[in-house]
Amino acid sequence: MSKRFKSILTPIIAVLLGIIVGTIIMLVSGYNPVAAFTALWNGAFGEVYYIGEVVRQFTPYILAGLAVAFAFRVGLFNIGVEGQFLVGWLAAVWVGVAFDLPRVIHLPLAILAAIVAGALWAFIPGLLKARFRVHEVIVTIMMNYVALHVSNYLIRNVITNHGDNSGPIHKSATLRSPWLESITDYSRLHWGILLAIISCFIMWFLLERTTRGFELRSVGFNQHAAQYAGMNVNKNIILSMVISGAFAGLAGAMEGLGTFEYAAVKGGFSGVGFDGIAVALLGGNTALGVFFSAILFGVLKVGALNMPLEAGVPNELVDIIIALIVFFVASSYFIRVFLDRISKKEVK
Amino acid sequence: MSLMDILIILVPSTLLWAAPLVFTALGGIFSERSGVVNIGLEGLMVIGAFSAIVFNLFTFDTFGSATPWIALLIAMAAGALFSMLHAVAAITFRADHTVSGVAINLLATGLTLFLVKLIFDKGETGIISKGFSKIDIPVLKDIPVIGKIFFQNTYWTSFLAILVAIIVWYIVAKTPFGLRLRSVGEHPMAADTMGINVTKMRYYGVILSGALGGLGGGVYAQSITSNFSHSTISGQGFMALAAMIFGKWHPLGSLGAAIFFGFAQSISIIGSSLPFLKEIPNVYLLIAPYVLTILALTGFIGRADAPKASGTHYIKGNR
Amino acid sequence: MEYVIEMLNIRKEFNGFVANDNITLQLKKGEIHALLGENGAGKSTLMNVLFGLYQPEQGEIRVKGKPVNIANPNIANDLGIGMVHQHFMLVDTFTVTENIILGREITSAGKIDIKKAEQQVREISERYGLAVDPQAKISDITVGMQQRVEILKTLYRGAEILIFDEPTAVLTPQEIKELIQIMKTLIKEGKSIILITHKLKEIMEVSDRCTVIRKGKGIGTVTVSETNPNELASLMVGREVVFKTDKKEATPKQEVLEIKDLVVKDPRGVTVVNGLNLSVRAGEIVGIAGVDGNGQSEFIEAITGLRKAESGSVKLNGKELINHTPRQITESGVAHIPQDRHKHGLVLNFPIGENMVLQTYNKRPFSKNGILNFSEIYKKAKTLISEFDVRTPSEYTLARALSGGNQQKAIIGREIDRNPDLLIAAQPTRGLDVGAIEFIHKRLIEQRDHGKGVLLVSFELDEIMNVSDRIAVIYEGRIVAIVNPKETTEQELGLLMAGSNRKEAGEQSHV
Amino acid sequence: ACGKSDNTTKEPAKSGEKKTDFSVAMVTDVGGVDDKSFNQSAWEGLQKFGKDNGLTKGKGGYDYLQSKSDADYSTNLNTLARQDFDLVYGIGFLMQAAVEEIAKQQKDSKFAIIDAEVKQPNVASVLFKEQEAAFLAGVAAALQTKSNHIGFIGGMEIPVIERFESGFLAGVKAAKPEVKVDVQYSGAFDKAELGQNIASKMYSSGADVIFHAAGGTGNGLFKEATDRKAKDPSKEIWAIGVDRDQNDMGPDVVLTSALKRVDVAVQDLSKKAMDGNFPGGEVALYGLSEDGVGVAPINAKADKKADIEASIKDWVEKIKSGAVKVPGTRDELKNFSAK
Ligand SMILES: Nc1ncnc2c1ncn2[C@@H]1O[C@H](COP(=O)(O)OP(=O)(O)OP(=O)(O)O)[C@@H](O)[C@H]1O
Ligand SMILES: Nc1ncnc2c1ncn2[C@@H]1O[C@H](COP(=O)(O)OP(=O)(O)OP(=O)(O)O)[C@@H](O)[C@H]1O
Ligand SMILES: [Mg+2]
Ligand SMILES: [Mg+2]
Repeated sequence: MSKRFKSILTPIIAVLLGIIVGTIIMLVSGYNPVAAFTALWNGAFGEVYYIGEVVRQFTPYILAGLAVAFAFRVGLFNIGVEGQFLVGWLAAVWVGVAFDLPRVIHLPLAILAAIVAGALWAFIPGLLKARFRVHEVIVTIMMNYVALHVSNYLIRNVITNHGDNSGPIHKSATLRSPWLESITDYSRLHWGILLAIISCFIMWFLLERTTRGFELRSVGFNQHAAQYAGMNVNKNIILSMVISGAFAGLAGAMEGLGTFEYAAVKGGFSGVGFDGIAVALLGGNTALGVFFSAILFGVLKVGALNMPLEAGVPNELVDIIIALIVFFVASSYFIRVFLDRISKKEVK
Repeated sequence: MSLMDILIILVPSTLLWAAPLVFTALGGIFSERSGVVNIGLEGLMVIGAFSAIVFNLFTFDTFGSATPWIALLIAMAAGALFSMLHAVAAITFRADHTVSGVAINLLATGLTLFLVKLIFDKGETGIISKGFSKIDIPVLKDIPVIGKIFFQNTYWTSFLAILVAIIVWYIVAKTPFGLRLRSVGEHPMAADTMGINVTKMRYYGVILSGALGGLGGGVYAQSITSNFSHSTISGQGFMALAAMIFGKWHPLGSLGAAIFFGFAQSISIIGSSLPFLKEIPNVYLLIAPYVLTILALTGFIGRADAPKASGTHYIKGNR
Repeated sequence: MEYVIEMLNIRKEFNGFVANDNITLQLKKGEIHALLGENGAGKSTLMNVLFGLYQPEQGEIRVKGKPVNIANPNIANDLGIGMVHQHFMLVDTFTVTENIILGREITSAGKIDIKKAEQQVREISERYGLAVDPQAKISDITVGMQQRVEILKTLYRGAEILIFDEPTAVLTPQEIKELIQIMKTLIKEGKSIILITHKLKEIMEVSDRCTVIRKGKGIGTVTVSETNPNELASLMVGREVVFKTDKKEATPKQEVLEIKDLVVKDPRGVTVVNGLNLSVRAGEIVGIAGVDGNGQSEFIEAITGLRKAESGSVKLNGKELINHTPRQITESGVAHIPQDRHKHGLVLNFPIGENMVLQTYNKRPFSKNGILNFSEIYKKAKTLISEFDVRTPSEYTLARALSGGNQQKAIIGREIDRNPDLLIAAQPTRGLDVGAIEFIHKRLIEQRDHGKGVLLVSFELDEIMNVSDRIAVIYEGRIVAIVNPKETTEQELGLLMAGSNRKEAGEQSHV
Repeated sequence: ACGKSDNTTKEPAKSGEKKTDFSVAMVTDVGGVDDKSFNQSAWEGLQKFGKDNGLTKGKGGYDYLQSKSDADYSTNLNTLARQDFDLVYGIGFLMQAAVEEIAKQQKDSKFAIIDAEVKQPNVASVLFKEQEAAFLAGVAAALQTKSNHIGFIGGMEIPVIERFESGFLAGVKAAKPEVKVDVQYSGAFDKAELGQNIASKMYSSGADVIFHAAGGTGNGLFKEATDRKAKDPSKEIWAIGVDRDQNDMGPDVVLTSALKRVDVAVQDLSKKAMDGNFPGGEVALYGLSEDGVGVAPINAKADKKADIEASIKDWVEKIKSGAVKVPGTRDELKNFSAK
């Protein structure tokens, strides 16, 4: 077995193991696993509508995953993606409702607003980390709550007059298109998926191919060596948080300009930012990995919605399976040891 | 409101809010001091809250007023058991600690809600008939001024939290177990050469974090929500993580940090009744606890260093 | 013949790589037995086997004639075997006492009885002449004291057989002297010692017998009184070795580096460089001699921009550089071989090739318009690797996987290649074998001959004496004397480093 | 719990006889069907409707889908429409946009939205006059209070909750103008600790009756009230529940609850739709007159029970007759006068 083959096989085995354990749980608790997985499959791929919804679902997952992954690569743990995502969402919608411009200006402007908002929100923990060595984990957790309350306040008091919903954005700012709707039978699929794919490429290119990426990676692995080599450690810490936040803000634009086309007051977090952590880690914090793990998440999440209706299985089961997959991928050491054993036997 | 009135309200509610965070943060300390990063605290609280409530609901008839306390033991056991998953993954299977912790969080939420649906055939449990309720501490409550502020209308669990924090401090700082635990988190190879079983110590650390995280969840559910649903534990585990870091991985520091969080939360609620704060928009009060925390960190706390080997794997024979 | 330890035909593999191949080592009671070999020969591995950290694939270990199975360090401890590791096994945040008692705590009622433990530590330290402060934190004490703590750890556990793995690599001459004294005391107290060192002089001075291994194979055991350093060296390397590095007379020219009244504080805010004055000229090597902890590290960090200086002036070719950024300083023509290669010198998780452009990644041809050109980077890496004899499977291998000596050669290659006016080398040969040391010394002298200024900081007096053209003695953050290596002796230097003034030192050393 | 997926389709309905092939389903918000609030109430209504008409749970009968995030509303509504349910409910104002969008796409399906208005020919909007229920709760609170000091805990500041607040304040003012009301919003529907904290502050500062319109945050109110009562049974401590009869949350302290009979509305509307009278494009307003809102029975332990009941009866008449119009916003409240 080649090393490359093994590294592809490992996550696949992890996914299978997750599904197997999920099946066992269903059997033990008296549900019909075949029906459940059929329902899951139908709920994700059964109709072109659902395929559209799956893509729609994983679009923000890709970006949130990139946000977490990017910070990780520079040695920072951005738990604040959720908050940056919320402010990005709000900023995009704000621009979307407040102006009436030609589409070529309006849409990019709204997207830009989301990116800037997310970046600014992440700038604060970055700055505090660089300047005062304040642990970014605490600050980003706190910033999530601040984002939630502040954006609710802005929706109620600034964007609307005591309303709970911004109202729909102008059509000139939407990411959706009639054509995408028509080919997917009215799903909410939108052009954001292209932005997400481009972002994957940007992340890869930036980190692996540019001098800036070289610096960021150096800082991520060894701050002392980076300083010795003449890199500005603090600047790179702030920059990495800002870029991470920009991805998160863009993820917010996916919701604000694509999925929802509005922003409403929220009783709690959307969960996208936190799912982004799992997506990033599952994807090994690389652009390509994030892309694939986001797809997996999207399929499972959308497919799960169909399980209670079609198979009578609580959709929490899918959460369990997702958790198990993350768990097995994390523990893939034992899968690799297992594969090594097999390949050794093969040789003999 | 007079200052006295404010304190009478502020102190018990601060402690009530802080207690679950204290337990959980102390759990985090055990784990991280042994070198295993534990962001699964949230999930461990979920497990604790779930098992305490379910146990309480089913056995109240048997155990009567002792139920909540026994339920806490059950919550601890459940948390400890659940944390074994993290231990196995992060220690034996060399999983990235953060990834494994995230899996713990996802799994706990999914599994408990799944079980709630399975057991109760609906999305949340009923209300427990006996949780932790307000008490006046005998004798102490009669101390002038202090008694009224600290020992009246308060909760046993608040004092339990403070007591446990002191015990944990004692264990970590003063006993052979604590010394070994810390050595494993700082320099596992050195510990190994001194004949300390690194793997075993780390398992202990993680399992204790599970027990205390479960305790935190059990206390929260039984003293505040009285039932279990998807929203029972929503972010408290992360706040506990923050308290642990804020407290610089020190038991008493984390106690202080958790109390600070509770204080910030309570003051923002009291704030709306204070004459000079009455006019400011609600949003400022809502974000006050979080902003205060950030300011406090920036202002006087500054950098904190995690145990040196936390997040790393100890593989014998590697350097 | 009574052997306390016999390691017979030991074989140890790491994933197919044979680190120890059929090695035999027999230790007599009451002897100091040296173990000699190049970097990577397998010395530490053999000792780790003895200490129970590794399990051998083959071979037998006997303690006092009885075959034993040392499955873990606890068993080794019980058998009376103690080890002072090459890389110290100390918990930085613990006190001396805590480190010593770890795993064998003295308790009363479940609590560590720290008072009693400190008392015991004091007693042992007095008995063997190992001065330590039981209450000091490890991170606050000198390397020499840390090593005494390591020794105390073994004695506290009642070790009869002590293994010292390269104990002198990190010590100052004074500390080495003290250590040798300590070893002699230990022998007198009935202990037996295995000593690993690269320094032949030390072997000649203290040990009774010496076992030599080369590339994992046992070469043989010689009685020290019947051999000489040259024989040992050729046994070890398998060829003749030249010791004294040949060099021409220096022809110093203009001043490259001029430091005036430099003041620097350490992280705790203590002033450790206190009005230091020094100049280095083009075409000369200035060696800084001094006992560790006299401000050397902070001094180097300050002039390379890694640490803020409080006041003073640092001029390179007449241009003021004080408190400039590391990049500005590098780009004005300073190269720096850092003291801690793992902390500062390398990004261990990068391929060695990318480490070769750690400072120059943003310059042409490695980067164009902000985009890296990997083929140029690896082309450069390849040249440097062959030019500086860095032994690595390929330029894509992670720096982490290289041995210390090869990591060091890579750093030196990178720094010299930048063609600096001033080369600062801090502890460039620490922990390296004679072959590697020889190579590095040659390179430093070559730089000098090309008209560069070289500033060498080392705790190794031999190195300072051999390589430098001028020696500046640093004491308590100041240069207290400048001497000519040809006109001084080790004794005189040693005394100067200990703080006596020039005149006294001169007189005393001639008595 | 074995064979769950089967008994939905195979087992024949126990109660009632299958009279119709009408089918109806609902999409809950993130709270799920057991939020002890309007999702639960709606589901109860749907179940009752189903049983009364001999429907079975599942496809072709009655069912629900739970949303796990805001993004799921649309998918869930669409799924149900695609599964050919005749009528699909979106429960909660959060679903407004999603219902509007799906209704436009699935023109042949019928939809209903609770708590919001969607102007589409195939959507019936169900709104409640929460202020009327809250008004009665306010009357009860004002009559029961001994300290002339009561409290209101809101969840998030959104129009529905504003209706509760305005109605409640109006009720208090109408019954006993001198009573002081503390109003505080927790900013969340799921933070019991905030509810408890706010309740504690209000009780400590002298309030003896507190009304909440804060979902799960309200759990904290009941916890605090029960605790205080248990500690000192002689104390006047009352809490008022919301949406459904929350007496079970604290039998000793729940004075009454402001009811919002989503179940009634759901049954009513489903019946209409089944009979071919679906009020598409219209707003169905449920107030006291329609039995859509009301108050739960007054706690028997309340000493003012009789007074309260009498007074409430009185006010119900006045409201039903239109003599009193209960304010639904803060602005209307300013101009409100009961006389
Ligand atoms: N943990 C390990 N895994 C794999 N290979 C190892 C390991 N430890 C040592 N080796 C291999 O064994 C060889 C011997 O290493 P060892 O550390 O014993 O050398 P040494 O003689 O102590 O060298 P030095 O003088 O540098 O201390 C090394 O060259 C290395 O290739
Ligand atoms: N875990 C490991 N796996 C594989 N090889 C290893 C491992 N640890 C060490 N080695 C190998 O051991 C060799 C020597 O390493 P070692 O650290 O002993 O070098 P060294 O010269 O003693 O370095 P230092 O001066 O830093 O002590 C290297 O070639 C490296 O490849
Ligand atoms: Mg060695
Ligand atoms: Mg070495």
